[in-house]
Amino acid sequence: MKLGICVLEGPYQHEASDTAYNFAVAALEKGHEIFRIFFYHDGVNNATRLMVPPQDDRHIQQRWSELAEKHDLDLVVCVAAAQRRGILDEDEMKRHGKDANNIAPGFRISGLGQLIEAEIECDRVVFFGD
Amino acid sequence: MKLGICVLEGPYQHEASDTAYNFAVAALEKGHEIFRIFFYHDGVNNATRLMVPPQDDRHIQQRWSELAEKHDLDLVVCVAAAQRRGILDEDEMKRHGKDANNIAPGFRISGLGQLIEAEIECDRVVFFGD
Amino acid sequence: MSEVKNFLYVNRKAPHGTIYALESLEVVLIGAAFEQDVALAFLDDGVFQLVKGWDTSELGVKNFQPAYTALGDYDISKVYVERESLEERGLTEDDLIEMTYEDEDDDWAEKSSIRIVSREEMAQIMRDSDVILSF
Amino acid sequence: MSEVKNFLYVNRKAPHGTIYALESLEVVLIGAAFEQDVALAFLDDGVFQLVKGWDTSELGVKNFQPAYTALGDYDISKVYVERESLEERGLTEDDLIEMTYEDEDDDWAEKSSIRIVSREEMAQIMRDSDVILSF
Amino acid sequence: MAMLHTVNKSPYQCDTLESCLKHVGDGDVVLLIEDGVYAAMKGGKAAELIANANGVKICVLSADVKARGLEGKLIDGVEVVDYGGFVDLVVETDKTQAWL
Amino acid sequence: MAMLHTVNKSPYQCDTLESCLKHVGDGDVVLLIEDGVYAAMKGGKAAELIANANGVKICVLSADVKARGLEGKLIDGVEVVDYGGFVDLVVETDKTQAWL
Repeated sequence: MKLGICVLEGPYQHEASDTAYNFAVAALEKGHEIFRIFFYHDGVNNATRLMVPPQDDRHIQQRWSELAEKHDLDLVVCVAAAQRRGILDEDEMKRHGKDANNIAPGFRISGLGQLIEAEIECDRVVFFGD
Repeated sequence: MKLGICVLEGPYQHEASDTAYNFAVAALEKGHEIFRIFFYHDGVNNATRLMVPPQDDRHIQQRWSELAEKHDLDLVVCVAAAQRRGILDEDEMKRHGKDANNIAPGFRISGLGQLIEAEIECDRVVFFGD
Repeated sequence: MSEVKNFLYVNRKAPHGTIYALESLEVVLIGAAFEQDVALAFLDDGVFQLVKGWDTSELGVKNFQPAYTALGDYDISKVYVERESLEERGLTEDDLIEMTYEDEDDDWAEKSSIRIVSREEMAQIMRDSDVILSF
Repeated sequence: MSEVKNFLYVNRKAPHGTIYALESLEVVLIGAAFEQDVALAFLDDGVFQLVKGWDTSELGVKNFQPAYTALGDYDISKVYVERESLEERGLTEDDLIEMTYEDEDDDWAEKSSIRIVSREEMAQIMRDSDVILSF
Repeated sequence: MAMLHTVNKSPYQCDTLESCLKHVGDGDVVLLIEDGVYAAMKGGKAAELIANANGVKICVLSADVKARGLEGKLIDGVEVVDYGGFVDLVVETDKTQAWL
Repeated sequence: MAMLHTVNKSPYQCDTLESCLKHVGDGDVVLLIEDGVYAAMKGGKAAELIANANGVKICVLSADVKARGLEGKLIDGVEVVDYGGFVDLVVETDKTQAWL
């Protein structure tokens, strides 16, 4: 089946991001297709490559990036939510005259239409938030 | 009176950061001293200089930085919470081998002891969170 | 993307306390550009999003209430508000903002988009929709 | 920094759902290095932080329950747990982890740090503390 | 057409489960996740609510039950599922509503 | 020694105000902020709770009341304060506890 996932909370602060990740892994193991994972609200903070969690804890960004690479997943970060919260890729950095960017490999920044498209294209979309 | 403030939630996602800011402004207007504002949990995300909110909305990082400059405030970001969430200054960037940093002017990264010290030194410390 | 789906946006949170209300509204506005059948549901604390008379100047945040009022311009004409949720909060329809649309089947007459429904009807509206976006 | 203050850490949230429990504990551990009089209060869903038998392997997060058990090594001997909060959740003291400290006034005898108190006593503990850290 | 409802809040802190159960239909499934699993505790506040949820299947996510030390403390009849079981529930039902 | 208690959750969603009011003492002040201000609505769920809070002063933060369109909808006797009034309450009381 074709599944979509929407993540509305940030890493570590709220369990939603863990639940979404574990759900995604299980769905892939069951042979389902994940059409897109859309990061919205504080969910966009999952996408920063600058995080340095304690060594004995999970690395939330890294495991998203690795999952995306392994399964060719489409990890989309909402541009409007990302701008508010300071998640930028190189294009956004230049466009807004900022001196740094922080997006991690495997994530791309795009518009809210990508969430709507996922709702149209997928058989199911599951939301994880607070 | 000597006041301390602790902010536990991120910008835009939760009102706690707005309440803390408005409280700080009012306290300064009343002539109180703000010994320190300590950013913990997702509160550390107030400190990223990469945020680009919509033009017709408040700029949460910028107004903290401006308030700090105007009143010589001590804005402290908890290092452990900041590392987890990808808020780094130049030292932290180098120490962890990262290629970018994102802390805004007026904020400094330090340890949790700074919160304890604020509790000891201040007449009152007020918490803002979820 | 040929098939039209019934979209239901479910709003259960109060405004301002968190960004859920505002960023939900932003999805609705963007989603309106897609050719889908869109409806909004307000229940539990979500009904507070429609209480009229916001003045956000002292709080210092953007007042996004006008955007709700403008939803009619985006061809959104189905706004379901749960009666029980209103009653439990001491609210009536008179406390809510006006939301209108122009009915193309009735010579573009201006009509209210707000439909007060019972909890049972709200449950049925959820069941009848194809996709639910929860904020 | 001469004066010793009574610190009370108030924990009202369940573990894992949010980071409040974990990051509160981190403050307690750091704060123990300062020469202050420290006590912990667990009430409402905060009592769930002390329910024993966590196995976080399937969830994939760090199990920080051992750190509560180690608080005695940090000279933290006052852990107040509200009886009414336990009862409302169908819990008894037997459901909680063991937390002990060595009593220097009693030949370093090992004693339980957990003190089950009534809601009224908890309110008094809050009033008697100099500073309250709320997580 | 059955729905899957996810509830992630503690019943002691929030009224989410109660609102959810007022909107379910016959054949629906309610999956308790994250702090929502506390609702499945024997002798707890939500026990009666769950006992009265006729025609609705109540499930809990095992990872969240274990992480909180709740194994052996659950109401009889509540089904424990792992993340794979969560995925199955999403697939078997018509759509999923997250009661955030 | 009086305490200031801040409550920032809607009484419909969370039990925070209820728990707070079970722990207050004579002379304490409860300040409703953020979504907590919904508790001060006339005819609402928390109206009785607030009416029975003897010996405790209940205040609401004006910025949050206005932002939510609640002016004119408040329970009689609830005091409206601005951010400056919030600061005064912090200073006048012995300490502040945030009921997060």
